[in-house]
Amino acid sequence: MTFQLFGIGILSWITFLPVIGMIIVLLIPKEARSAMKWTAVGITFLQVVLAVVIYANFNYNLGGINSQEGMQFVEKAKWIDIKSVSWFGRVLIEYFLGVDGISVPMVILTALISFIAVIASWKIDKALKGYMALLLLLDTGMMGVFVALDFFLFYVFWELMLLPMYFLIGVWGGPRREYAAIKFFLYTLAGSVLMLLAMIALYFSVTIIDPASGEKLHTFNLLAMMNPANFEPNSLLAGFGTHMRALAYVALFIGFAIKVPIFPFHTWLPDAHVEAPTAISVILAGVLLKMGAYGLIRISFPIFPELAQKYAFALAILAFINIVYGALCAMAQTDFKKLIAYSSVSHMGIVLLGMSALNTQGMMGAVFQMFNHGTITAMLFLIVGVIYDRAHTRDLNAFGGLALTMPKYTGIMTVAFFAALGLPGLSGFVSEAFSFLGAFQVDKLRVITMASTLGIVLTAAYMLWTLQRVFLGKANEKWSTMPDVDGREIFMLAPLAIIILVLGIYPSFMLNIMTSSVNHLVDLVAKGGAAVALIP
Amino acid sequence: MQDLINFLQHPGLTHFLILSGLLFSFGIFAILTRRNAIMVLMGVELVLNAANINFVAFSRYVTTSLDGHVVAIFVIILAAAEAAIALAIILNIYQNFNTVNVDEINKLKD
Amino acid sequence: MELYTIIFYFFTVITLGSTCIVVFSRNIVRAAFALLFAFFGVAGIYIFLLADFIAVTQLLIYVGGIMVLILFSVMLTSHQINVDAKTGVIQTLPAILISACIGGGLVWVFWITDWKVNSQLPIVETTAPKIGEMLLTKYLLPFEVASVILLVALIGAAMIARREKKV
Amino acid sequence: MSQETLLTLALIVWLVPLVDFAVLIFFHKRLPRSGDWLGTSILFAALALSLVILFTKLNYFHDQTLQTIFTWVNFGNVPGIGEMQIDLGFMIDNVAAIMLVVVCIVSSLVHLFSIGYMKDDIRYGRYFAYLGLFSFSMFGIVLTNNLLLMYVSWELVGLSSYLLIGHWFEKKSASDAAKKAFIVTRIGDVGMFIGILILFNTFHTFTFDAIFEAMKAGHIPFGSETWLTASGLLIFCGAVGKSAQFPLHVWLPDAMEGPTPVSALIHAATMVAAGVYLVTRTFAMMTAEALMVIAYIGAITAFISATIAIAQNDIKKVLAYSTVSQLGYMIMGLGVGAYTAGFFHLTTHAMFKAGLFLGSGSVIYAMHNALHRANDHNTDAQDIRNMGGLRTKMPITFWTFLMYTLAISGIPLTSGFLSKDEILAGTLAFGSLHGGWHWVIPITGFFVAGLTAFYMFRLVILTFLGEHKDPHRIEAVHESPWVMTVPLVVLAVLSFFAFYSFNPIGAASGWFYQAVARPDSVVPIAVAAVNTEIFTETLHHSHGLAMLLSLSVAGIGILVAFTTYYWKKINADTVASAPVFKYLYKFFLNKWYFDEFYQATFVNGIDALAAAYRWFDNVVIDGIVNGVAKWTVGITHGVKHTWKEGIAGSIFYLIVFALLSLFMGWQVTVGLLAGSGSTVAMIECGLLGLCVAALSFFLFYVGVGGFDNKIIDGIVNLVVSLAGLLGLLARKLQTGKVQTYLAFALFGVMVFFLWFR
Repeated sequence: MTFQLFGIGILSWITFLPVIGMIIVLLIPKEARSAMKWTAVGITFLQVVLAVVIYANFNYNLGGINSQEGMQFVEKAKWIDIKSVSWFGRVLIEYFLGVDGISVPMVILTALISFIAVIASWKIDKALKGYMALLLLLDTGMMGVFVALDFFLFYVFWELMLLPMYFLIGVWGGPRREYAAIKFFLYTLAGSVLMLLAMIALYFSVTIIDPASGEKLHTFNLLAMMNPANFEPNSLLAGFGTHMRALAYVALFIGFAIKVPIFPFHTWLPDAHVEAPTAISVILAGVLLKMGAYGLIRISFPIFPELAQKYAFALAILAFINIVYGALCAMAQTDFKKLIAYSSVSHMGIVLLGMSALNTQGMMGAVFQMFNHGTITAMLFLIVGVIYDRAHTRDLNAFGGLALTMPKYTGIMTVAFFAALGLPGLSGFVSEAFSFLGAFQVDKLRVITMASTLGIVLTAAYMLWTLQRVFLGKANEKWSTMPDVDGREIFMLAPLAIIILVLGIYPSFMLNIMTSSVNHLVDLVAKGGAAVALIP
Repeated sequence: MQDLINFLQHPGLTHFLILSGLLFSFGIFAILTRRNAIMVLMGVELVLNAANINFVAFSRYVTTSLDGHVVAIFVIILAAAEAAIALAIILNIYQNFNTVNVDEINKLKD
Repeated sequence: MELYTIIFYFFTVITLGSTCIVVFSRNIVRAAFALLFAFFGVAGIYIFLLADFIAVTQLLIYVGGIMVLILFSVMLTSHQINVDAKTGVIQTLPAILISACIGGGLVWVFWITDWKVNSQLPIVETTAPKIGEMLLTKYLLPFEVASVILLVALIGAAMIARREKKV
Repeated sequence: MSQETLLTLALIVWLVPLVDFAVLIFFHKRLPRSGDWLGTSILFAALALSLVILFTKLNYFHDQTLQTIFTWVNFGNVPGIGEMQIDLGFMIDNVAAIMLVVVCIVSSLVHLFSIGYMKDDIRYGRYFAYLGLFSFSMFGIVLTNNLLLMYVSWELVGLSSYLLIGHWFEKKSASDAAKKAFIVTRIGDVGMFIGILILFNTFHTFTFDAIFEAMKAGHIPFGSETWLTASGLLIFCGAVGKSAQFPLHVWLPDAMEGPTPVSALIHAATMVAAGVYLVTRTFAMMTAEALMVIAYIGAITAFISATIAIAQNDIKKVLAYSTVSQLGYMIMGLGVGAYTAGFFHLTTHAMFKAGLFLGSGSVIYAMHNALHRANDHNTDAQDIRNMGGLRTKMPITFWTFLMYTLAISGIPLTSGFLSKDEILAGTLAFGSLHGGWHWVIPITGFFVAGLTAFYMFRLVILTFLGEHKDPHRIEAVHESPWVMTVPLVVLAVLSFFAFYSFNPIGAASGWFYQAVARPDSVVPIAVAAVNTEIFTETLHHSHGLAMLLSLSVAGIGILVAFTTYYWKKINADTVASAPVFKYLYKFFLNKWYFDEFYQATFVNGIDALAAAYRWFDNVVIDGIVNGVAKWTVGITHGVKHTWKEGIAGSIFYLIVFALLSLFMGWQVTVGLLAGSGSTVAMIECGLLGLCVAALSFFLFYVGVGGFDNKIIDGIVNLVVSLAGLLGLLARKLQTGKVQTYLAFALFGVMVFFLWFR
């Protein structure tokens, strides 16, 4: 069974569907506001359907990572082919899409979060057309990052996502939106520049034989970059563990670290979150943060396996800082959104910790935590959005006793909060536990892992404290007439809650997808590390 | 004399070059002497054409590659842009000073 | 004399003749129309140089575009076409000197230089595809820059021209 | 009945409360009576099933462990390890079957009791839903055969406890208590989690059986016995949190903010006993050292909380500290090696302590109603100083309460006597086996037994006997409705010895002791505790002595209580204000100042740290970011004054320079020496880089700050003036006409032509 429609593969459809939606939205007259919304809803819903199709037809036995045969739903075509460019020969860039067990969860997450974000933007008043168009464009960028297997394409999508985000924060955001938007933009751009450098260095180091013409070509193909044999001898990044490679790895790492965000590159996050409209916060936390970690897993680790091992300890230390520092910062916040933004920092630390373990449990925990953090934090931001819509304030101390006036809301929120603090039975626990499990397995990370478990207590502390401040206690007269959640809000929160619950009880629905790929990746990195051990 | 006749009978590179040289000096003359700004502009166009002929001629007779052609195209592009801008400026000047005579616009002196 | 030579001189005469009218005519409208012929002549010269694409471009852009522009502005800037269509000249003597020097110098240089002429005819029959390829490979950057310049010029021209006169 | 059927029944018992929870939480408003009948009947059905399970298990599968396993997560072919998966499952052994019945009994009775007690509560339906959730989670703890599911259920009971303590969340104290309970127990849970990590890391499995088998085969964590002890103690941390052992006991008394039936169910009988249950489950892997620590923790807890209990006036607080104390007892019992006794005490204690709480609930309910009718909102319905003489008004409550008190004090013919006696005998055996300082444990045990008898009888006397202070109020006090008294009676009956052993002075011959045998230690012999045979032998010798001693201390305790509070021979207030006792009393009344100490150190410490980090994030990191931005903007605008605004940016640049130089120095050095890695050279290069950085910073500082104004500006001004001068000269040549300039330009071109010809 081939997954094509009009000769175009399913991954292209899922990636570019929002662009079609964007064009439709742009063509709709200004007055037809509901038509625009429904178009966006329809398009993103189709995307969700496609994601489900991918999920349902995914072959669990294929590993992917560095072999094209292991990739699924592959689409490959010549994209840019310039016969001779004066100073560096023929350039052949491929349009190369494919998914494996690491990208599928992210694809599903992106589709889901985009869909929910559109629903969450129902009450946008200002320039709805532009908003929806940008949101859909952003969707394409995000999806593209997760399906691209060509570095150049990856980079294009990576940058593509940046612009809509800038405008979405800068135009539709809160009072300090310009500052936040520029901060976000510059931070990310700085990361991109480093990534670009590493990308170009890789390009000039890797050659493959073009099967069509038989000539030796440089390539942006990520899978080719993962094979050490493809590195041209004496090229910039040839060999194992050389200093140039270390530099490239660090450059790439910083590029991704800014997106994750890893301490000390994290300060754009609270600002961006606080100023962004709800739906954008949801996307920011739900998907964008995952791109950094995904980049590390998809690009940095397999291409530089020996350095991934060498710097695993440093990564774990950063993870520890993220976990504890984020949690403590969250504890000191009085702004609801800022608190959750810092909790994201803390939770992404767990992803990093799992990754730094470089073993199956840890890596699986990391990828799964990426997914879970996407759903849980999305839910948290939606919840803040709901309350902000009604009260127009996010000051934690201004509330109190909301459980009395908004019982349904409190119920849903309790699920989200407890998922965030890693309550067993909800998905957050499984991934956290696996990350810790994996990191603990590694001798030199053991102490850090133990120290990081401090984060578990701190998270519980600030989450429950927030819960108490906002929902428990005496009802604040000011909010006594606040309506409970309406149907639309339940509709956007319920799917997330159900996913959180189901994956918490039986995580294998998601873990089975990853198993082969994660094992393959771990094996690859381990072998890379072993190879460097052989070098005297 | 025979040389000259022979030369005239067989048009080659030099012919084109000389043609372009003449065109160029005519253009310069127009630029330097005409009072009307539009006429000045015409002179500029002539100069650019002269240069273009040179490019194409060398491309034809010396290198046989087409680089000269490409450059000529760029020149044409620039000429078009320059004409548009210049004419817009002229219109603007006309609106401000109510004249297009360049010699009357001597604000630079002050 | 071969036909080739005759036609060459024909175009040369058209070009230089019209140029003279452009340069020396006092009537601006006449000068503009003469310029049209001058451009046409140059297009012919291009054909002699086997530059078919350039020739066509010349016709399209100069004859079709720039000329129209010039004519328009002539009409827009003359109070009444009949009355003030003639324009004066300035600093004639130094100008004659300088342009004569430059023209003479150029012709002299062209004449005395021993050009290394490649006697073979270029193999390319139609230049357009080759030029297109070059534009997108070797000259990609200038090409892009040029396109940006055109865009800027377009917007800039519109901006400048539509600015209201300040009282 | 086959094994499969039995397991299926257990599964049903486990899952029906979940169904109960799900139905009630969503639909309680649409069900008649908010669905209380649903929860109660489900729990009674579960009770029936659990009795069937216990009966079948003891009669047909007495020495077997029934297990079922399924794969929860499959890690596939893990590099370096091979196929790996996480199996979860259930098991029913005798301990689990007994515990299941205990939980079912208490839970179902509490459901019944709550129908009366919680009547007219605004969140009546949700209350029953949470009870269902709790029962589900508790059954999970009981039935699991692996550490992971244990941990999952462990946290879930924590959640239900949180929700139920915070049931009246409008009260700040209630929501505070709920939060405190969750966080404090979580601290213990983290320890348990690390313990689990260690075990999984070593054995790649979570199931008890597999772990114990591997240990028996000599496979221990990291091949070190210290790690083995550590893992055991870390697992025990979970028990410390949940069972409110010192030093994490502070949450349990606060948890009394929840409704009283909840206190009976969760904070007296079942959840807090889960810690003890956990220790029984992992008993086999505890080394001698670990057990020693456990015993001491238990003894300390028992002692501290008993001393606190004698000074409390809130009826529930007294019972809470009594619970902590009794839990300490159980833990101590397990620690000294009296495995069966510890678990036995858990069972008997569950009955009579649940009864005590329900009885106190009945009293509070009656007092509350009486006060409510008298329109008195100032008097505390839970303060025993406001009570007295309730015996005549509430006979059923009084007699059942007395029964429980006798049981907890260890009076013969009660279940408490049997179990307590066994523990005390165990401590004596422990003392005689270890000798020396370790006699502290039995001494503490007996001392606490005396204290228990004293404060429990103090409670009974002050509450039920004597005269009531306000004669009008006593008239308004009535016995509680039958839904509340029936559970009291049932539990009182269950506090008789006959249910556990037909011999009123020795439990060892009863079915319970037959069913629950101490498991063999699986740890290496060198670090194992005294083995079962020797221990039992010693225990036999000390049994008589223990009984005698415990009876006498209990008698003394009761006697003192009666002398003081009933016959009033001793004035309690005088004693409390006597010079020696004054401070001691205050110390006990304030619970040894634990809360204050934790508040001052950990809570405030974390708060301060959080505030500091927030400041760091906002000022330093963001300051650097903004400083860099400002600095960069400043550079483009002209550098004057910017260094002051961008001081953080400058410092950042300095640091970046320094780090870069260090890094480059290191890279270069390593590169130059081709990996021989001379440290000296590396440091030299680094220092060089640092110097460069400092120099550049200095230049930056001076250049932007001072240097700039004088010299650079001077040069700039000079150039400007020169240009102006030249301009004046050139002006002569100006006509203002464009073409003139062009002519000049062309002239220049010609000159160049000639020049370069």
